[in-house]
Amino acid sequence: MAQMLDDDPRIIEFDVRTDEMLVNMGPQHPSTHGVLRLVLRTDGEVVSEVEPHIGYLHRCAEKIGENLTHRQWIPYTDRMDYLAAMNMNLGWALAVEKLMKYQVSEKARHLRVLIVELNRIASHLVGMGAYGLDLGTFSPFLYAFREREKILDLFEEACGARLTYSYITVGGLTADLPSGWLVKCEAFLEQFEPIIQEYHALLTTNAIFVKRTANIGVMSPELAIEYGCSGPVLRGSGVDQDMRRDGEAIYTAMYDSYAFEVAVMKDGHYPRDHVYPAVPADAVLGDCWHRFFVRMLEVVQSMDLVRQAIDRYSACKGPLGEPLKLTEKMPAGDAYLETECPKGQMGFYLVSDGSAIPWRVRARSSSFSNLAVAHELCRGCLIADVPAIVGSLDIVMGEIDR
Amino acid sequence: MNIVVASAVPLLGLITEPVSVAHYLVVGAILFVSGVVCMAMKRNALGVLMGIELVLNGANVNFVAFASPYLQGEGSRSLGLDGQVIALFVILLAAAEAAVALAITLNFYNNHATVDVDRADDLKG
Amino acid sequence: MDLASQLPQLLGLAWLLPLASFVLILFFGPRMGPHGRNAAWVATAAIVTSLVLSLVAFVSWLGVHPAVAAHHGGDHGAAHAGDHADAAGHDADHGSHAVQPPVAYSGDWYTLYEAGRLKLSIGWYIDSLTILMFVVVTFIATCIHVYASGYMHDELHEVTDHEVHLTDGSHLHRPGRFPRFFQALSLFCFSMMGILIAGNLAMVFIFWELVGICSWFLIGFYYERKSASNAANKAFLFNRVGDFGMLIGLMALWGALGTLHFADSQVPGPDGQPVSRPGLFSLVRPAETGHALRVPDGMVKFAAAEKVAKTAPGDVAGKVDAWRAEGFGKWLLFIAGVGIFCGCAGKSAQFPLFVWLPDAMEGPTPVSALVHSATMVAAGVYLVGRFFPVLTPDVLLVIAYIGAITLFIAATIALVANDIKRVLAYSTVSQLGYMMLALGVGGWVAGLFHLVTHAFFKSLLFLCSGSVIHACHTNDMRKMGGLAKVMPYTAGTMLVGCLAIIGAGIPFVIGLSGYYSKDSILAQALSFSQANPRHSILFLAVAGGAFLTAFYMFRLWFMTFAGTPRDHHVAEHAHESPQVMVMPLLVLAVLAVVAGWTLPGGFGIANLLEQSRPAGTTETVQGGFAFGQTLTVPAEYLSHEGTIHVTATMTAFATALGGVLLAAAMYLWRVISPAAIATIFRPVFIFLANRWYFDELYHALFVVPAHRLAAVASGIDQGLIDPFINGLAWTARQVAGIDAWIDRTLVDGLGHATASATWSAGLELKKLQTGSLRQYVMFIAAGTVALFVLASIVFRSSLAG
Amino acid sequence: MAEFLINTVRLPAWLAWSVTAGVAAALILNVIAGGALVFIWAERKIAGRIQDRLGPTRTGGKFGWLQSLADGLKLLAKEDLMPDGADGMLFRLAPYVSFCASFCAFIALPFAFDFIGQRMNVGVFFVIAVLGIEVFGVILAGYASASKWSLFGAMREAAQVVSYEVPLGMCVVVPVMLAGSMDLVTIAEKQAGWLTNWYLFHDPFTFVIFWVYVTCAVASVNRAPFDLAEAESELVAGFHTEYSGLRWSYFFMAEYGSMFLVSALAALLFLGGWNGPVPVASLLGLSEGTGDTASYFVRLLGMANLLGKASLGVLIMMWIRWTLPRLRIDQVMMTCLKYCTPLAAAMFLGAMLWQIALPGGLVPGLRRPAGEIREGWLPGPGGAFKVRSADVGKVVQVSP
Amino acid sequence: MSALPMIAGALIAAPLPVAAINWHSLFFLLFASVSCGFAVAVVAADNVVRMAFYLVLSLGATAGLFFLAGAEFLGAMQLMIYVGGTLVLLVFGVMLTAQAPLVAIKGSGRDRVLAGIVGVALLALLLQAAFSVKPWRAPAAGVVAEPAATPIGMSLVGVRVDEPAVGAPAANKRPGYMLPFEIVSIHLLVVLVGAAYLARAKRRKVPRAIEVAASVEPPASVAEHASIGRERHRSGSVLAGGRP
Repeated sequence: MAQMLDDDPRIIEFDVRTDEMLVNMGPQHPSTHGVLRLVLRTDGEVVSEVEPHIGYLHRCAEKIGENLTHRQWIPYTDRMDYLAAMNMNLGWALAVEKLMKYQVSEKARHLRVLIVELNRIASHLVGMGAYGLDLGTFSPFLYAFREREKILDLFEEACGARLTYSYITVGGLTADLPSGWLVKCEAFLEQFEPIIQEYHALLTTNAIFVKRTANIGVMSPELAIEYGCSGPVLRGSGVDQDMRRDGEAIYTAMYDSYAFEVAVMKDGHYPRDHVYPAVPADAVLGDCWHRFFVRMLEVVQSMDLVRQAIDRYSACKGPLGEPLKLTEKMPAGDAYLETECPKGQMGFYLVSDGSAIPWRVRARSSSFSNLAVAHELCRGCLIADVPAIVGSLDIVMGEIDR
Repeated sequence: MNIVVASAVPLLGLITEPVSVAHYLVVGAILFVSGVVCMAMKRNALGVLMGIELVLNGANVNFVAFASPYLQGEGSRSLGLDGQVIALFVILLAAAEAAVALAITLNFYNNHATVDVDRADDLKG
Repeated sequence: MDLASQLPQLLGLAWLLPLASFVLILFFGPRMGPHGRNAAWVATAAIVTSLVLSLVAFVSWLGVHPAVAAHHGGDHGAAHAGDHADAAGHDADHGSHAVQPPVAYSGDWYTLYEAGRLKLSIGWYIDSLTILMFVVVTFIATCIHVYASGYMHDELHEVTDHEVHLTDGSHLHRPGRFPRFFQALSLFCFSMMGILIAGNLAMVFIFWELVGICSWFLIGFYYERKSASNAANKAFLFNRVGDFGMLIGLMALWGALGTLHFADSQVPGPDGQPVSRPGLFSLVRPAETGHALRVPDGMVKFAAAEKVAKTAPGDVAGKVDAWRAEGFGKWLLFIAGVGIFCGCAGKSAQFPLFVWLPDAMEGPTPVSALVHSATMVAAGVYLVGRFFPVLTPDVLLVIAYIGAITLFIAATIALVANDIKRVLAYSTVSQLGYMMLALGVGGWVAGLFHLVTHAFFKSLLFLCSGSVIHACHTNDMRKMGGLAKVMPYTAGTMLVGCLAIIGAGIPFVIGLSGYYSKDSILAQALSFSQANPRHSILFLAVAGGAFLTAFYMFRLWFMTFAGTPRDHHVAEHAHESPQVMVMPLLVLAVLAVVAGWTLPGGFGIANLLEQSRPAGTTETVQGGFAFGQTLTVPAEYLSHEGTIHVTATMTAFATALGGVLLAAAMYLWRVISPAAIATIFRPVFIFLANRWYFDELYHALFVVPAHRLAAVASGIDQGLIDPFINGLAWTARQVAGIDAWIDRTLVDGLGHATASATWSAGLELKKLQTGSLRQYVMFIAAGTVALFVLASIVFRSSLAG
Repeated sequence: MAEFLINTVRLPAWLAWSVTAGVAAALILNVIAGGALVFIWAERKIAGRIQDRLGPTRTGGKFGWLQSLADGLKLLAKEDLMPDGADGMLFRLAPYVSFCASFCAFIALPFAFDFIGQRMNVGVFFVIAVLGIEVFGVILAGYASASKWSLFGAMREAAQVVSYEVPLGMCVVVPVMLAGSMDLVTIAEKQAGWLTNWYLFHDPFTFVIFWVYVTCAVASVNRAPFDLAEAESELVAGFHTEYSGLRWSYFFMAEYGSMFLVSALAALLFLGGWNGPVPVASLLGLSEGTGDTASYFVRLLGMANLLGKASLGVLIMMWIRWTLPRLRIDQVMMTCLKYCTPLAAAMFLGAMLWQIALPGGLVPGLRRPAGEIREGWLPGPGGAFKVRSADVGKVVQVSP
Repeated sequence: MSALPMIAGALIAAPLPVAAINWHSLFFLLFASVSCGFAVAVVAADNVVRMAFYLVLSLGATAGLFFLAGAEFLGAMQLMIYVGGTLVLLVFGVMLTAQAPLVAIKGSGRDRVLAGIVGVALLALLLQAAFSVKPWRAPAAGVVAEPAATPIGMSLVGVRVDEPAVGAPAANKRPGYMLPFEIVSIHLLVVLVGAAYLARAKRRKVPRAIEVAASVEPPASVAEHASIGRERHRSGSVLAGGRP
């Protein structure tokens, strides 16, 4: 900047002549959610430019997918958004089923909803806790993990794994629920519901938290759409878009009989199906607070969905149905399907040459698009706002780098 | 060995004799001269500032020494409170001076992109 | 708490409150309510509190020093010997018959600066006069604050000034300046009280200038009007002329005496014991002489500096009396007195510096009432009264004559003036002349008594005139008439004011306030004239003045209120003023009636003032210092007795009655046509209507000569120097042709050589000024060392220890 | 103690004084070092409990009470790293500067009547001044580390601490004004008696300013939510990013020492110092100043009192730390400039006016009249001077 | 063999019984040597931050000297204000020396020699002055006075309580410091305003947001210079789009 001023005589010199600094935030940094590396250009505390550098977690997942059968690749989807592995499984499974025009049983559909929404809660809990950590408060993180542990216990009981489940698979699920599971799940929901108010007290309505998030990193709906943001990041800017409602038939059919309202601010207010804290006066639609708040709403919404799914699942008689064989051939052609994952719209694309092994596999990661907008949001903010903004985007590097 | 001891003995007086005003004056003189030399030698404006601080501090040591009731020997009258109060004022003014001088330095840096006082020769004849 | 510590606290607080109000309004004025409406409340609250405090002080004073009928002679001091602050210890020396200085408390609050003899301090000198003046000033100021909060309400919103014409023909629009008015008023009250309470002349001078600046602010309140800003500047300049004299007086006093304190002060002596350091009063009127006037030692030594230089230091003290007898120092004392009086003349609008006061009526009417009639202009009289002990009979004579001239000139001008405020303004000047004259002829109580009563009735009159102007929107009496019907309160109170100013009353029974004060002035003037037949013109001036006063005051009243309306346009719009303006009128009217009365038990303003009478003025004084021994200043009590009193009272009554009757004949009954008179005495009328051509005179004396001088200078410049230079130029051109070649060869060569030499010298020299900070530091350090080394060589002992 | 050694043990004076000084220094050092150990353990336990965990449980048997010691050993054993570009001397010195400042401030901190390293006439002032030096270590560390994160942390610390010294100073002045002395012992002594004598309850203004003090104190020792200098989510670890091992532990000890110090200062200034809420000792008829065994008991009781209060303060800081998010640097500065400073100034003024208007308090009998005698001046060369507040401005009487 | 044990032995042996040590003097010596030593170190050092660090130590030791001289309040004041002031110096030192060339601006050897000569001369002069007055050299009588902040405070509001008011000759009475105190406070205020004015942010023509946006306009700027090791480039050149 100094150089520019020297060159341009029209601009009067101002302030202390300062030099800019390039600082590396990450890949080893406490608040970059894995191995993200942000290069910050700062003038003192003010950040003038942020450039994310990615790829530290690249594992050639898509290439591997072109060498495995469709069902064999399921464990690799687990490792994309490892915080919401169920949703990843579902996305891939549905994409394959779309190509194969395969219809799973109704019971399996409801079980899938149940599991996926439960995992959404788990994922948002991590997002929320980690966001507190980004803002310097430690305890909510552990409160969130405490509850997440209970969900993981349920998952463990259902499929034997706590992180990489591979539970939902092409053509259904690997196994039905063990007996007594639903009771435990309902007990968990019962116990979990009041705890959300604690989270609101600790974070959502906390004065310091509001100060740190309100009116920070404001993203206009246009900007969000321009950058292809999706999920809570998009809805935090007030865009009413949810794949569960607006997606393709094969996906929306799952949620057909479910009552839920998309968690987005419409006409100046959020859905009023539950009691939520009021929006603070400082908050502007599209800022970090709103992105965070949308996630908190979705937790409640997912609980409703889980409850409904339990009812519907128990109402379904008959068998769950077996998943497809590992070597089941796919018809030649291609399919692309986006599902609503906790982080946003996760798209899977596959091209088949008629064998069981896809000819091409590609994934469209929501976190990737969401991270791309950080560079716009962080312009002119303070260093302390960078974790606040990046945290509010709630990215997972496994999904971005694949 | 005796020679060594003998040469050490006069210095031992320093820790056996009570301190007098002159002791303090010596300290003050050293601080003062350090400050002057610092001002004369440093090309860094901040160094010059530090020199000024040292000079003022040296003067303060003298004031305090003259004010101190401890240090007065026979036949001399302490400045009493006046010395301390003046030293106090000197400290305050030093702070003021530092503020202004820093502002000047900053301005100089803004205009010349350096704090080298040798570059501050705009008034050179 | 005893009086000595209570009074300074009370009056000091009363003094400072308006300052607080000023500061408050200065900073927060525009934010006080809509358009600063509440500024009036702040200022009024401050001055009311001051009034209450002054009244408390007043009552406290009376509790300790009850005002009783004065005893003439020297014994009244004994009653106060117990709480006498200044002269403790003097009793023993002088016995019961000794002349005692009056009761006064003095001291310093804060010493601003002290070095050697010069001591500038904020202090107090409080006697009954101070307290009385405090009450009067705060009281009138209170009335006027109340009145002004109604009168100035126009200033609360956007004002269209119809008297200011802009270049495009429209009138000036400006935001209202309501808070600003009260801000200036508060500052004025503070300054005025500062003069009153001041314990030394330096402080007086400070506040003297402060009231001047306040006056400047207030006269120029409508500063967009050319007339107002001119008037303000005029007032300020005339005051500066007077103040210049005052400065001379101050310097004479300080240079010769080394103190400006009025009273003695206690200072720590060399041995730690407090000793008394004499003030001005006791220097000029020392106790050894029985408080008779004596040229102080300091002035004698100052004047006889040459002789002092020739005398051995030890012998000086012994020879002072001899030198005094030779007359050394008396002129210095005279100059000091006249100098101080110059300041008073400026402030109190005395001849020849009186012309500013009528113009000062450009200010808002409450200002005219407060500043330019009741208080500030009285400050001059007050200072003469305060400074009375130092004034020699010669100075007093000067004062008396100046007063007489002023009173006469002003009265005559007032006869023909048509602007209601100008009539009052000239009346003020005339009355101030009265006071000065009274003081000049030795009537200390008379003059100050008149000051107090005048303050009441003149502020009343001004406020009444303000009420009239407020109703009629004009100042011209010729457009008024018959207003008594529509403005009964104003008319009634104004009548009271007129009666008071002419000194109406039933002789020897009862009268309005002016009756008492004017009578005592007349009596004292008569007494003085009898003692000094050469100066009997003074009495004639007073008596004539009384007649003229009665005439023009009633001319004013009749023209304004009596008869039938002359201008129907004006009469239709006339209305009684709002209550907030009428109430002060009533209050002041009551006081204009009763202020002069002496209550049973002896309480009265005159008796109160008597307590403060300067020591040594109770007795008749023979002889002057400067103008020979022929002057006699009679004691004031003499004028209260016997034939003098009767003659004076009767004269006053007769002249006043005559004046009123003449006015009635001319303006009420129309027996005599004013127009006819004006035609008969046309030259005199014109002379008077043009105010004795004083403005023109000053214009001719000062302005025109200045212009002339400039014109002459310019003429010389154009007519003489320019042709000369042109000629020179022509010659030079011719010569230049011849010179050119010499120039190019010889001179140029020399010039170039010089230039290059200078250039190279400069180049060398500039190396010294390196601009390098560090080098300079080095030079300083090395220079210090070098200096000390040099010093140690030159003064070998200095560093040797 | 020195008198005891001289008179009873018959040690030479110089030795007695040296021993006394050494003992005092060792005690204070142990208060910091030992205190740090205890507080770190407590912090872990508290954090654990707040977060629904257990905290350390195994090391040292029950409660994991040796965990800090084990950590200390680990730190001792760690490799001593120094970045390549670091300014070696300053890098090595910085932790000690910080630690020394914290340590020096303890010199003037009384633990009970007479239990004090060096009683100072300007005790409060000294403590605040010395505490301000701690920031030097931080800045030097930040600069010398040759790391940008460290530099950021150091600059933040400088801005923050220098700013917060202003309201902190103003808060401290209020008790000084009420007691009429800057001597911490005198200030605490003035609050002897029942709970109501504490300056916290002196008037509404002191009550408010106590909380301002708490805020400023937390900020000036860099604890959450003001721990900008080491904000781990932004600056990795701030000024001590590049530190490890023993040097890092010195910073830690300095931090805990300062925490304890400002808490103790709060206790002394506002919470009656070593005077308990109920004057047990004086109700029992014991006194502090007599020098016999009973008086030692009373002093020990007082010390326990003060330590309890100070520890409570530290615990509250921990509680805050594990509950609240961190503020941003501009918000921290705004809190100082827009809230703390004006509030402190207003409260200072209010307390002053209250002292003038109601010197005996609202209920006159409830409290010792404050400010009877301004500061106990001890006899000087010219004699004993006592200036009463009513005498200010008058000629002062001096008895030679 | 070496002189050290001999000196040590001599110290412990006859010439100096430990009891003879004047502890006050010892501490004085300690503080004085720290103070003077670091003052000299300030002169000798080239790095601004180190200089500031030495300066702080020197000033801190001087505060210790003040404590020894019985001026406790002054000592604490010295710690607070000087240390605070120097702290700011330090911060600026760090800020202004972010560019490597400014860290150490060295004077020439000639300057050093000249300054040294002048300094030595000045020192000699001052030392001679210090020792030339006999009463100054007289060892202290050791009058113990209780130091108190109150007399200073009182004198600042214009009341002297440290001297007898009655009985002393008026000429010897010392004045209070109310006026200087006020002047100093006004002075400080003026200085603060002035300093803020001098170092103020100048009025900028372009609003900062636009400027920032403009400055980061070349989209590839960071990417080009992603390698942190290359930031030695002037930042301006980076912004100008890769100009050298």
